[in-house]
Amino acid sequence: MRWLAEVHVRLRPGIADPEGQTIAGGLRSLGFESVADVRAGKLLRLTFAAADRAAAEAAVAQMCSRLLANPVMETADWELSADEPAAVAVSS
Amino acid sequence: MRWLAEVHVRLRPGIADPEGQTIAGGLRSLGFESVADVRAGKLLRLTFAAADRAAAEAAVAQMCSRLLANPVMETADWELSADEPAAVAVSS
Amino acid sequence: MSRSPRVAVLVFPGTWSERDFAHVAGLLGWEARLLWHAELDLGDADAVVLPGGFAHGDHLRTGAIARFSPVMRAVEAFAAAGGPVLGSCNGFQILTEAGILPGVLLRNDHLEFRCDWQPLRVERSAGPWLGELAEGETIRLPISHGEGRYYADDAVLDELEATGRVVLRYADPDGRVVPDANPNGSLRSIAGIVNERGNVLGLMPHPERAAEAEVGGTDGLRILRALDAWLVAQPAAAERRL
Amino acid sequence: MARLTLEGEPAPVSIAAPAERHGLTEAEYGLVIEALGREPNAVELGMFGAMWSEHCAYKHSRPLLGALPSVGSRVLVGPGENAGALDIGDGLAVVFKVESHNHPSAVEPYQGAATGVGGIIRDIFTMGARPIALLNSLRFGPLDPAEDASGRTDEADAARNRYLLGGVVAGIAGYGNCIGIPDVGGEIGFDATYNGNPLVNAMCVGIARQEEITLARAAGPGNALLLVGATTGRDGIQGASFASAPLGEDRDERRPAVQVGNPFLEKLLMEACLELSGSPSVVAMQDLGAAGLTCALAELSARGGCGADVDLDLVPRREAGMSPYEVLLSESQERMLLVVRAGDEAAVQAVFARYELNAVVIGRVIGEPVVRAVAGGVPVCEVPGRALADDAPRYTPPAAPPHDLAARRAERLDDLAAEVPTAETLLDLLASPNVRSRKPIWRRYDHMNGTNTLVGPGAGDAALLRIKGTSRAIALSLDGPGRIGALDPRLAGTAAVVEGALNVACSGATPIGITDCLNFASPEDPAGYWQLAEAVAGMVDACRELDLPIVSGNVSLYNETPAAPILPTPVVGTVGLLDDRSRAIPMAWHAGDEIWLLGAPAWDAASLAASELAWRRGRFGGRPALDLGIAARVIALLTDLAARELLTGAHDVSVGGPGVALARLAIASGLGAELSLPDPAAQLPTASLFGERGGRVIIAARHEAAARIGAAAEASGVPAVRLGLAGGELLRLTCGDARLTLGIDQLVAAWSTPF
Ligand SMILES: Nc1ncnc2c1ncn2[C@@H]1O[C@H](COP(=O)(O)OP(=O)(O)O)[C@@H](O)[C@H]1O
Ligand SMILES: [Mg+2]
Repeated sequence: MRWLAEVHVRLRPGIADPEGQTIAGGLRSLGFESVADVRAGKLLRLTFAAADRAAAEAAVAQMCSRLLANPVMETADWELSADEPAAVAVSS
Repeated sequence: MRWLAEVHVRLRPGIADPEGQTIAGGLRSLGFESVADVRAGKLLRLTFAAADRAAAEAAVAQMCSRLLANPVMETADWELSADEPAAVAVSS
Repeated sequence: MSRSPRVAVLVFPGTWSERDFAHVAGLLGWEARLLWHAELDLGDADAVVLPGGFAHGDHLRTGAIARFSPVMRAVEAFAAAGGPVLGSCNGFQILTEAGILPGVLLRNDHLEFRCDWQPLRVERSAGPWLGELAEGETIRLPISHGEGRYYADDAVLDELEATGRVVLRYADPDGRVVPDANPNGSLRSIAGIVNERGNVLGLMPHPERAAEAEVGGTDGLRILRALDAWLVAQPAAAERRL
Repeated sequence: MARLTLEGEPAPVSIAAPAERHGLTEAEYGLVIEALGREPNAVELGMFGAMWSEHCAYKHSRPLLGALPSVGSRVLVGPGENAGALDIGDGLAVVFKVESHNHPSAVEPYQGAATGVGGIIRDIFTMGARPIALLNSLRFGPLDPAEDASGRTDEADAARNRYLLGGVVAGIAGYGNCIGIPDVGGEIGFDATYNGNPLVNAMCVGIARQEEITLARAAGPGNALLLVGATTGRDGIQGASFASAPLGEDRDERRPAVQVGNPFLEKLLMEACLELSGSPSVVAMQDLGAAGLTCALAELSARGGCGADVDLDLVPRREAGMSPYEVLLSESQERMLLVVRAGDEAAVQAVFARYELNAVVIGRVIGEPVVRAVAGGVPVCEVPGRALADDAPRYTPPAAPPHDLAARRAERLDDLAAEVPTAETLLDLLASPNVRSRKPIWRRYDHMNGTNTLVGPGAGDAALLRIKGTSRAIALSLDGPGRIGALDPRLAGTAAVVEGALNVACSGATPIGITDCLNFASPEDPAGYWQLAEAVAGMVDACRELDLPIVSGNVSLYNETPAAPILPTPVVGTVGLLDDRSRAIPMAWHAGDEIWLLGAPAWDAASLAASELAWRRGRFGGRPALDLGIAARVIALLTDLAARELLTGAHDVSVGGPGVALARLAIASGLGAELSLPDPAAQLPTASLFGERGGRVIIAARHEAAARIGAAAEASGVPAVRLGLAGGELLRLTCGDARLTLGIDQLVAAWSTPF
């Protein structure tokens, strides 16, 4: 069956994030002074097939560790859900 | 009080996503042949202050429409949560 | 070794400076071979160059997908056996993603692409690529990148320093390593490093763009030309077959 | 023939509403029926709507363009192909063209600019030439209301303009840097008329072996039509008609889906196509741009005098459920159509396969001169290629100068001209957005890739690139005429050509040909059409006088917002040839050099008309002028002096006049000078120092050469005045009572004002 994984790739805490800082600055200058911090990361929406949830979980875990995140500076977490045909049409 | 918003910035359906295509190709060539599609987006983690949840919701909605997402190509959705001091430490 | 060096210049989908390396190889009288990333075998190469460019469009992360190219297995073995490897710009990024060199190259701190001539302080003058440079001298090479901010954790950085593996630092025209001279926010102003054995050099600048006075300088030629002398001093290198 | 109908499509239409929808007038709809001998079906109507749009059909400009000289001994390929080509010797050709992407950049600046660059690069390698350089010419509204003396820019406009500038520059950098073609030059200008309607003109230059030049002409019935590159999505449908109407408030509904550029894919496409150029298996190549597959099929057929028969089901899709209409009109980027010799399909496909690119045979060339497509086995269109590509109506609408032009031209600037300027006057000009250093912008472009760049951005009036394997170099410039168009569009056309030629001549090269991009407002407004016609006439004047062919170009009309039409903006790309690049001339002077000004004297108030100084003072009138005959002689003289190695430096006089030109030389050389303008200049010091009359150049020479330069100038009828000597820490300018003394550091500080 088809699965949808929303993978969040985040910069490790403590690593400088100039993009996040720039966005925070932009927000403050637009009047959102209460913005204390912004961290920028990647959002990857994967559509793929796997026999069952366990297999799907394992696949995503592997995709993250092998390619999607670089452990030197990133971490990854994700949400997995069974994929509706409708969603496929949209995503493709 | 302090709030944490995880903003997901996504390309609108139908807009070409070269990065997503490349990542999908990369995953397939790594042996994850079942990957049908990848869409790449941004993950923005905002820490900010607002009086209550309603005010926080309104602020995020405005930040998205005014800066975080480019309406011509992107949409934004988010999850809002009250921010624990601990989380702040991590995020900053 | 009397014959001219045989150099394999790798070509990944989206890299471009292989063409400029090939041009300089011509000036040096090298036998340069452009090798497509899908190849499995480096042949009888004496040295390997990973060029600059945007392999796979720099999508996901620079070098993230290219590191899995079939040819990279041969490069790993070649490097491990002490063969001379040079990775410039995108080539450096690929070497770090592949774990052949430590650390990673992140987006420039000012978030902009930057193309300019950049003074560099030479911290070490040994090995296949640095032999013609003098320790402490200031050279000029072009930089041209959007993601050149070198990052590694403190332990790694300290070890690099302690073992003399930081070979090039961004500097001002007088060779002073000062924050204002750092074009991308690299930690400790690192522009180039080598591996433990010193046979693998990764640097963000483009030596192949500084090989003729006509185009602005020749310090890059001194880096690439050093290979000839080094190979002569290493009979083993000529025999090496992988 | 029987009228076509098809499933999944609206039933065949009759007149009005749908015709409206595709931007065709009822009269044009009538012409469509004539061309077909029947009513078009919905798909065919869409094809005509796109192909007969101003953007594709040049309905209002083609009659004018016909007057542009396009022949010459070096011309290998003139207008009509994807790009023009000139003979540069050694069996090589320089292939070049400029194209606009104004409307898409107004909507989404990053992708608009990026896909503009991608499109012009495709035009070059489609010809079998390897692209070696990019240039770009940009126009934006003011970035700061305080910079707009006309008071038409508020903070909201300025904020939008800053956003557009940032996005456009990032888009140009993003595409060019990734694909690996150096961006070596161009220009940026600011004026309130570009508020909300920026101009993004991109030029690409390539080098080809003459025998490998590939044309876009289908031939040989039975040959395969190979669609290569990106998959097809709903991108940019109706982009052509979008670019053929003003940017209105209703922008949003009419807006086609934003096209996203993929420079990585185009890099692979480029390498594969170049590997095939010159191969007998490839009969023709055509990129897919405006109006997508429809335009490519129509142009290939029309140019080749044959036809095409394609099966749309074979087109690789990115999106599900696309209609035949959408497939035929999609403007998805990074696609090419090749005509491949029957039997060689597999061999050609193998090349693309190595680069991991789609390459699908979607149909065949046919003898009958029609474009025919089937979908799901059902015919969806059958249209004569010529009807689509060539038979759009041509219009010569009424033309009339803007009602207020006479009044504006009558304005006298004598008071301004007579003012005694100070050092502050010069520093203020140096810091102006239209003058200040562009380095913050061009350092974001890779300008060294390919190691051919001898003179890059900021270092000269023209970029200079070596041709490896020869002693030659080519000089490149992309330039517009500033604000002259506001007061005299005809002169603007002339001045644009003159400035381009002068720019390349300043590097010692001989101008050999040009490409042009005509950015104008609506031709349906008599003033708009008059401006276009005048500018073209002015370009014709200059091309004749300078004996320069125009081998390619582009027209972008309807550049206006509800607020205002843009300044008439003809942009000219000039190519110069330097046979012996060791004789190139730098933009610099050296201690002890004699400094001269060559060209028609301009010591009169009118020389301030349309100048940066006048604009900054809110003086928008006057009568600009230019002596074309003398300008032509100056250009010839420069080339001659360079060849005789009599010059140590040169720089043309443009924005900011002689004052700014001299300051720029001092900055570039890090060296001052002691200079004074001749007596006739003394009465009107502001006009003499900061007037912008074209066709003038500052030269530097060793003392020993000065005499021979004077003689050569005299012999060729070029007025020449000696201004003084270079040297010292200070730039000293004297003109009558005006005595300006500035330190190099002062000049640098003002000129380095950030954006
Ligand atoms: N202003 C102009 N001057 C000269 N030639 C022009 C001009 N505008 C367009 N052309 C020529 O008309 C042809 C069609 O132009 P265009 O539609 O921009 O080409 P493309 O289909 O490659 O985008 C090209 O050969 C182009 O060089
Ligand atoms: Mg074209």
